[in-house]
Amino acid sequence: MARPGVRATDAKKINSELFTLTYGALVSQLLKDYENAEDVNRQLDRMGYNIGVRIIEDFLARTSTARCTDMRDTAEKIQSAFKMYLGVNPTVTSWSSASDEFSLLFDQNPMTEFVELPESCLSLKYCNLFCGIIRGACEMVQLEVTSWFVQDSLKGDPTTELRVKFVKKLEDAMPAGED
Amino acid sequence: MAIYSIYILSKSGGLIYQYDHTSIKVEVEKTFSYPLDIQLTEKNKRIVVAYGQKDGINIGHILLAVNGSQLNGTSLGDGQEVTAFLANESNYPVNLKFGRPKLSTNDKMFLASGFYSFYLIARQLSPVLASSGIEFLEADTFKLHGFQTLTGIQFLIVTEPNQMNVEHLLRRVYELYADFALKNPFYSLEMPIRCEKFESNLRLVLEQQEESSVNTA
Amino acid sequence: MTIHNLYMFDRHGVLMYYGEWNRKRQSGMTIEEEAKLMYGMLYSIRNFVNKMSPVDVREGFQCYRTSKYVLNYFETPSGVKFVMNTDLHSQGVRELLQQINSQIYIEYCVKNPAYRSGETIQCELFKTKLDELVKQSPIFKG
Amino acid sequence: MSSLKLKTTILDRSISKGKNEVSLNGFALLFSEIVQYCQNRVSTVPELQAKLSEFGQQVGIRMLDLLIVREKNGKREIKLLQILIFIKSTVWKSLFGKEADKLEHANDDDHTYYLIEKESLVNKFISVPKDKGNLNCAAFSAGIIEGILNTSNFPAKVTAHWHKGTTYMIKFDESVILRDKQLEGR
Repeated sequence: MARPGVRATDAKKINSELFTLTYGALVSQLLKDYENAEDVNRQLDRMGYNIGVRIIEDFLARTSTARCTDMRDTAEKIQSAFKMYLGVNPTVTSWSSASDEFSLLFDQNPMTEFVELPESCLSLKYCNLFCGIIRGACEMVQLEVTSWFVQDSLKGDPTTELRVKFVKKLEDAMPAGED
Repeated sequence: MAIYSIYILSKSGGLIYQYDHTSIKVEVEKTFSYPLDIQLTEKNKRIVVAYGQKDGINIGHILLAVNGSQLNGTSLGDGQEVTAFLANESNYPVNLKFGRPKLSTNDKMFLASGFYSFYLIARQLSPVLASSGIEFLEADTFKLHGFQTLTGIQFLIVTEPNQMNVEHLLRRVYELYADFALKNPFYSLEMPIRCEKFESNLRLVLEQQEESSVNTA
Repeated sequence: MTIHNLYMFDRHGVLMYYGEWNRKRQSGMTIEEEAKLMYGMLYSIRNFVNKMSPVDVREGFQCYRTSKYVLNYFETPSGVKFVMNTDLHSQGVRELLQQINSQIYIEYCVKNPAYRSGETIQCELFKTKLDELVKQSPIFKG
Repeated sequence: MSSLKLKTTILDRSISKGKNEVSLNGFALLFSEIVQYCQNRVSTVPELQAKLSEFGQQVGIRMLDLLIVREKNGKREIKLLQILIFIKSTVWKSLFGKEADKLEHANDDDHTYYLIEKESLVNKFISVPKDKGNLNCAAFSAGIIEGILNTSNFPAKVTAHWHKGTTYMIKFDESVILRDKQLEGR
């Protein structure tokens, strides 16, 4: 069934500004709707999760990808998904010695192109949506992971670093007829 | 070349979408004299041929019309029970129309869960290691192609035995699902798909597929 | 090409014969349990096929395929059911099943006065001839 | 003490050329999530459209700043027809990759204009369920128009309707029409 080498079929692109500004409008609306930045972070993560459980089907449908066999495989897939959806190419690095944890380094990020965090929002994790997306997408392929921001260039860090950690394989959630 | 129908099953085996693309009408009309030489029986509020197939009327067909007027369940237009009517010699000769029963929504849900269960058993009974469940099933009158995604959704396509290129079509349907169901804010995961654009785009893709396989045939 | 195993059921679902040649995995059940499960599955597949078919079926169910094997099905008008599992590349399995029916089962069981229908096939000649036919088949040799 | 770190501020960066692209599929999922978020916080279709419009206005206001700097050398439109054409062509092309299909002036009301597009990008994957009446999620795009007009000092109310695809009905304030007539007179 899976034809190797099949490229993503629908590569329809849009101007990244529409995306960036729409996301910006979402974050500022959340800041209005919620009392504090922590709640906004949580909401962004939740929305990311909802996107994650859907975007994974889009990714699988368009790439004919096979099931991941280890975290290195998973890291590669996540990296290619960033390329596919956001046109960025994060670097995969800082592997833990058990190969169950890695970082994604972003030297560019269309999500934050026009963003400057005011002093009052320093605990806001502007891109927390990413963490939710990764968690939701992996869960749908029966992989429990956690992910969090270690560095954020919006907060004066030299780069933006997203950490992803393997928790466990969700054996009970495997599709019918698979091990 | 024809694509008969599409089924989509959720991860837990529930039918979340079904679409009949090409349906074939199997209907036979015949005039009978008394006594009726086929056995009819009542089953699920329908009159079914139980025994004595002839002239294209087969066991399992249901009685659709008597003397040109449609049946309403097991009764005639005027409310009279068919069984009583057919037992009465004075009503003969009588013209009866039989046909293959159309699948009800319930039938389809039953078929989907049936497939899901023997999909699993096929794996249990595998004589070799690491087999998947059923990916393809063939009968003399149709073929069924299945595709299970890594997330556990099943897509089934039922076609004429000589329909080509169905693997490709399964992937296209998966893409349509990812587009017109999952990017629709009004669709909730695992729920029945009721999205106009999903259906219209599906219809389009199926028509294109049928055309292209005619051209290459 | 490989033949894994063969099940024969009579029209009441009794396992008449089971043989295996190149089976690589056991189901972990007794053969009786396995046959029961197999027959139950065939029974539901036949119902499924009858309903799913857009027109009236004649022979009905023929085979299914998984990622690793093919289950081939052949039923005689008298209701004897032959089920042969092969690998994915085997061709002409139904023909082989028809041969098994006409050249082996009919010859050495049906025509054998010692054989009573509904019983497990004990006849040694049947077993030998079946084994010969299977092993001579290009499906087995390939 | 992160506030002591040296931050590259947005002013240190040069303004983007607006040539970067992302996948429509990613955007569609984000937009779908925004619609769901709004839906959970309102109870009626008009309220939902108003919420979506608010999101759009935010986008419109910021897009206007970018485009004025990039495309218009910092010059703003002052005539009504010009700003409408600017929206139909420049704004739509930058945001959605193509111009809107048509711009019309209402026959019976000189305050009202219609901007028409056959298929709105934001609606590409959306099927509105029957119980949502005539909800049009392009209320978001209507908000973009409204945000741009209001910030450009052309106060107006913009709504999205299912007509010839999607029609945006733009109703200007009386003051805008009067001012424009005065400009014409000069």
